Amino acid sequence: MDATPRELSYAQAIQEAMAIAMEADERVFLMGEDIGVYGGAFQVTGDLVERFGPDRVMDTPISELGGAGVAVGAAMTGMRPIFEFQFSDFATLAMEQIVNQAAKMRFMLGGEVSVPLVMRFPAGSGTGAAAQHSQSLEAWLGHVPGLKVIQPATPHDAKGMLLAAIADPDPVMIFEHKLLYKMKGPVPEGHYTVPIGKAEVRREGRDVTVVATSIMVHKALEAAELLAGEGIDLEVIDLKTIRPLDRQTIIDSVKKTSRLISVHESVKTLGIGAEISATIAESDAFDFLDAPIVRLGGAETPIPYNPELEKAVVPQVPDIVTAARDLVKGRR
Amino acid sequence: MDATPRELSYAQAIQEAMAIAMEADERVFLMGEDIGVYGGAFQVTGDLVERFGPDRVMDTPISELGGAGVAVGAAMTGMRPIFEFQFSDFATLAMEQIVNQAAKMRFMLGGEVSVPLVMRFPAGSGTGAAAQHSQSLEAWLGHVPGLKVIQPATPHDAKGMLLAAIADPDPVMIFEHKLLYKMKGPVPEGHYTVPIGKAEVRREGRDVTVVATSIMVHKALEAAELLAGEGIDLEVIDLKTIRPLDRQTIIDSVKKTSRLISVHESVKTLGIGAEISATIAESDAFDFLDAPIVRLGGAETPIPYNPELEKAVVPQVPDIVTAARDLVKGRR
Amino acid sequence: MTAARKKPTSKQTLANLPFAYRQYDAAALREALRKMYLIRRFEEGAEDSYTRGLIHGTMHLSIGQEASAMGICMPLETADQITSTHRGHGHSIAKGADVKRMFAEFFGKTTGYCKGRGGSMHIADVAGGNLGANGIVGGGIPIAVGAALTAKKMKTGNVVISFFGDGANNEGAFHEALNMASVWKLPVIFVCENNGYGMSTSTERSTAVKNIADRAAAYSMPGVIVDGNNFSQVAEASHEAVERARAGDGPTLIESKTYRYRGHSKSDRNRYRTKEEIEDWMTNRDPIILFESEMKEFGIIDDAGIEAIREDVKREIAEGIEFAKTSPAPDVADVARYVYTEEQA
Amino acid sequence: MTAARKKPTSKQTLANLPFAYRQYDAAALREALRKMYLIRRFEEGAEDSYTRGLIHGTMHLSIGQEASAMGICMPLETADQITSTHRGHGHSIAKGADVKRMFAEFFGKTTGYCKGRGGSMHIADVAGGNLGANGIVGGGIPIAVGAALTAKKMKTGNVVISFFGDGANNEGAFHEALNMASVWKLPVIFVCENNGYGMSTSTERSTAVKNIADRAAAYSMPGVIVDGNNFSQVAEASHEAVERARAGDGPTLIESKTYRYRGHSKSDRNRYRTKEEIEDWMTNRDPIILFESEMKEFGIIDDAGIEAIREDVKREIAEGIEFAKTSPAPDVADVARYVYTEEQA
Ligand SMILES: Cc1ncc(C[n+]2csc(CCOP(=O)(O)OP(=O)(O)O)c2C)c(N)n1
Ligand SMILES: Cc1ncc(C[n+]2csc(CCOP(=O)(O)OP(=O)(O)O)c2C)c(N)n1
Ligand SMILES: [Mg+2]
Ligand SMILES: [Mg+2]
Repeated sequence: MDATPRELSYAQAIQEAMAIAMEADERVFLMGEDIGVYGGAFQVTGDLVERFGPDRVMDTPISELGGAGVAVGAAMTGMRPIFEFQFSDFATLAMEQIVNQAAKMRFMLGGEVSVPLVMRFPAGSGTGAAAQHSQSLEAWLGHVPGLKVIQPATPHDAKGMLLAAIADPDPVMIFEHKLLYKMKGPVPEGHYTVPIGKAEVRREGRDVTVVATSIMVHKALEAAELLAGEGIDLEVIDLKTIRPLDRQTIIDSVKKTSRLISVHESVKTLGIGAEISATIAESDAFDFLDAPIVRLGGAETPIPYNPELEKAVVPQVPDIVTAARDLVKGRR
Repeated sequence: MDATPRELSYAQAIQEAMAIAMEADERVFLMGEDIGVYGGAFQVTGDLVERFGPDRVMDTPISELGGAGVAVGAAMTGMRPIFEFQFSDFATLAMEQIVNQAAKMRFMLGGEVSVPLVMRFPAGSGTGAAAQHSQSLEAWLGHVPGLKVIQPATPHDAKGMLLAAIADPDPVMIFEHKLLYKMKGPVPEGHYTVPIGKAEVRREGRDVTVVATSIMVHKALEAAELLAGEGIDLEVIDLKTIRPLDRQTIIDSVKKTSRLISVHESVKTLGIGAEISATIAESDAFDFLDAPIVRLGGAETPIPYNPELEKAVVPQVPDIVTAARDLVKGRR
Repeated sequence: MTAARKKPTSKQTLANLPFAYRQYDAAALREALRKMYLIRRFEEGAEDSYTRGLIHGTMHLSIGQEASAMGICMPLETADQITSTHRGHGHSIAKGADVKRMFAEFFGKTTGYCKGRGGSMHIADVAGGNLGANGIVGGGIPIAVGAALTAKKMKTGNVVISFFGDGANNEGAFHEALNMASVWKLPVIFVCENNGYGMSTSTERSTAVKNIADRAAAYSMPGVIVDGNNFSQVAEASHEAVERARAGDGPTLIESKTYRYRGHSKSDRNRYRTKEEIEDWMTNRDPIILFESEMKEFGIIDDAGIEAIREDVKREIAEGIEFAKTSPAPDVADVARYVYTEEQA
Repeated sequence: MTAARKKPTSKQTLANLPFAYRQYDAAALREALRKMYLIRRFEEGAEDSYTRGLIHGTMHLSIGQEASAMGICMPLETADQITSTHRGHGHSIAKGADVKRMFAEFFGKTTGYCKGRGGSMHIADVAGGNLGANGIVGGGIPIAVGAALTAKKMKTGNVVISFFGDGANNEGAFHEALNMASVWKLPVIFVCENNGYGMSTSTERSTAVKNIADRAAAYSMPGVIVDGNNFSQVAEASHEAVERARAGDGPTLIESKTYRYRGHSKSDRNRYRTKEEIEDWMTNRDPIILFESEMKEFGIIDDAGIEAIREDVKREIAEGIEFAKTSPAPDVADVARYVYTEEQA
């Protein structure tokens, strides 16, 4: 690769991953609402229909439950569908097929089938689309054995983890924050994978471990830069995968820093932050803790329409800065 | 009341609560599959249809999404429906109406409506019904602002909390463990309520706080009796409500015992135990902890059909005994 | 909205006139035209405010579908209820909402119908009988059936209208809701506004049946097809369905064939249809132009009267936008309100 | 299962005989009868084992519905696939499953089709083309459509049968799946086994339409009603639908009217139907008795032949139960297997 690596947006990276997989494997195809000529509500599938035709970039009727079930049946019988929910909120209509069928089919049938299904969930708030188009529901699926649940935070990981998901023999659910789609970043050409189930230390630091998911990784890195000026040194971990959780990377980091903050957009109660706190509290890192474990997460409300209110219900950079500062200063 | 209080089964207690509410309030009615002449899959509605007629004990078609939506619409417009899912697993078909509509309607409409809806979810394993009829999904709904989520553990609380739920202006979701339906216990006559959002210390103890939900409350009490012989004194808290969580009762107990175990049947990862651990780890009780926080929860698998396997994936009394003993003996 | 039928206002004899002209008096018809203008100008005003950055998020405009919303609501009383969709501005105004409070909602202000919490996709007017737009395609259909169940149980005599689009008719919720409404003979009317597309997907590509009204037979209810751009036809179908529902004879499915001029939402490149198709509808089948010329032909209104309506609507829209602009924004400290009926500790 | 048509075996001329007797040779017909006996005795054996406490949980017996399962599967090849329901024992055997491994599954043994993880409600035989029973009413319908999509994409020439009950036809999944199958012209056949009740709820109380097959029109596909207790009628409908599907002409909805003799499951007090109704079906419309007498009338089998089949089936069932009893139970240490394709760290 040359000195300045090629940059793509998060959406382009996902599109490229799908194109590479479809080129390489006849069994891979796309299903979803308005993913063809419209290019997808967020232009992720873009012009793929022109390249691969309507049989491999299939517009479905507005039938999330049935569409998901069709994808499950196709996956069970040899195809490798990639199913796009137009908004992750609409997955509430398909939980039956995702949770009762896709997640459990292999187990219920004693290992006689696999369900190599990929589902994509455009998630999160910040677009002014109000309570039914802004949810972050990854914790639900993270609670379901049989599924794998990932949340890539960068264009690089979006492409690499999607390619890993397509190659995976089991159902993989990808939560993509809508505000990331336009974010650009270096993306290698061609085929590569980023492993499902491995977190990554995005920034090494001495004082506080911040475990962040999806868009919060970028807010955490911003907070780290701001605090560096004050001599507070954050270690930022990009969780990347909700299920299976990479507990060891978090444990190792906390043993070093002795302080932990988790930050995610989904509602705080029973969000992934709870699992991270519990993981440390039950681990041998517990004895290394110098302070309580802080959680930053979405407020206990639906997402409001008004933009000021909308911002207020989701953790922002200053919230991370304040939490980390208080933690180091022993203010809690 | 006389010396030996009247005993009812958990199912009878729920039925009595519904009958009292229907007698007292014309707006209260029941909806569900086979709750009429069949009496409900678990005989909870029993003969209520004979007493109140098919208009107030309405058999629905097998249409969970639509049925839930009808209940939401009826609740928004002045009725007080009690909707029974035949098995909680089938709520996966109705998450759209529960989560996008019932939970958010009041907020989205700026407080112009309330949704006084009660939904009943027969949950849990132990009946040999396999992976699609044995799930415990309360953590999902506990993650949803706008809902209240309760898990009564005794006939007394089942009646009192259901009556509180029916009187509540907001949507209340009741998870009833199927293995509790036949359990008998003292139940006062007439109308009384048990508050939503308050946990209860079922057994006072010095050494370890055990926070349990639903059927696990009884297993925890059994474990406490066994350990009493060894001089290990458990404090058992019946959580009762998943949302809103009574954090203070847990915090106060841990400040006393310095040790915490949570136990629930739902899958451990992202289960209610995670929220309990996180609650203590972020609270001022953190400094009182003498040992890591232990979680006991369902295995990371679907529920198997084979009865031995089925038992193996859910916490049992010996698991609680061992966990508490190890904790006190400092074996972790 | 309803008004007693009256003598014909034109030289023609009553009997030859289309339904609306037999059923409603001139004042009611002029008010209907005014409302259709109000809907269109409201959406043009909202679109303009969006472009100016006064409204954020997205919105779904129903410009071109005004006769459908107005005709359906014509026979309704205030106590009757509707459930609406993401494309619900027209339904809201036709049911009687105040454009001031609608603009205020779009601007995210506390004076809005949802106090700035809902926005365009959740516009409602509960007091006025609009139970709310819905962000979930098909989400409002079972809710309407539930409201109709309340009407039957409480014997209010109210009817409920469930508006939804052609795309929604492929949702399971449509099937389950229509089946229950029919089995229980509820006073609900299902109005499918078929504008030819669910977002980018034409009914041909998404729907296995030619007319959505043909699906009524699967629920043993009448299925009626009307030209959704012909006010009188829509009003007539609604009138009959409402009478049927009030009489306790159960639900009706009305398919109102219409067309949206604008893109699906603010992010639509219109790749899935031709300019010619859009042009044809705008120039040859515009519901307001058609209604106006009929009213003129029947002597119910003249150019001066139309001009007066336009001016009046213009003023009302300007006042509405001004009201929205000058209204207070919610206090961020109140963000946790309205989650529960009694705020929680 | 299929076999070449042959000369009539009776004095009658070929043309007058019902479809099955024209289409299949005597050996195939006798095998079909044997399978119907196998289904009934299997379920009686399972019921008996349940009573003895050898099987736990619950089960849903299809006794009385054997002609429906067998007739539908008659034209299928092994490579063709089915999705089944909670009442799926008959479908499984008709598609070719081995009762040994079925009993073993019910007994929770590792030799069962699902290695003891699934039980009755998830009985499957993937190699034999049974993609599995399903615990979720309507859950298998979209899955069948997905399997048919695979068949079309991979040009396998296979067809897929989706079995479901009358109660399932009110699920949204039914509506969404049939619509997509029709829009995409997929090789799938929807078989609604209408036994009059969804658990305790009669079709009259749950379903707004008289015949479920009438709903086929809502998806522009043929809707065929057959006497589900008449083997030949069922086989004929299936044969035509399979030919249509293989020819690429798309799906068919077959409504097979039948009846279950036993309660819905093990917890049914039969409060919702009369003894007389049950008696009538058992004595006057039993599918096995009807098929037997027809075969005798047409000289395809005699009493001795029938007796031989009964004996043979009896032996097979006894062997199956013995196999299940003596098979090993799963090792509890293996409980986490089969959750993921590669076991996770
Ligand atoms: C359950 C659900 N699926 C998908 C969407 C995204 N979406 C919003 S509107 C729309 C098209 C709806 O088409 P139609 O019902 O015909 O209404 P129209 O927009 O034409 O008025 C889609 C796909 C949604 N909001 N909800
Ligand atoms: C989604 C769902 N809802 C409800 C149930 C409970 N249940 C199991 S079978 C059944 C009746 C199904 O009736 P039908 O489809 O006619 O099949 P049959 O039992 O008559 O063969 C019900 C309500 C379920 N398993 N899944
Ligand atoms: Mg449309
Ligand atoms: Mg049935």
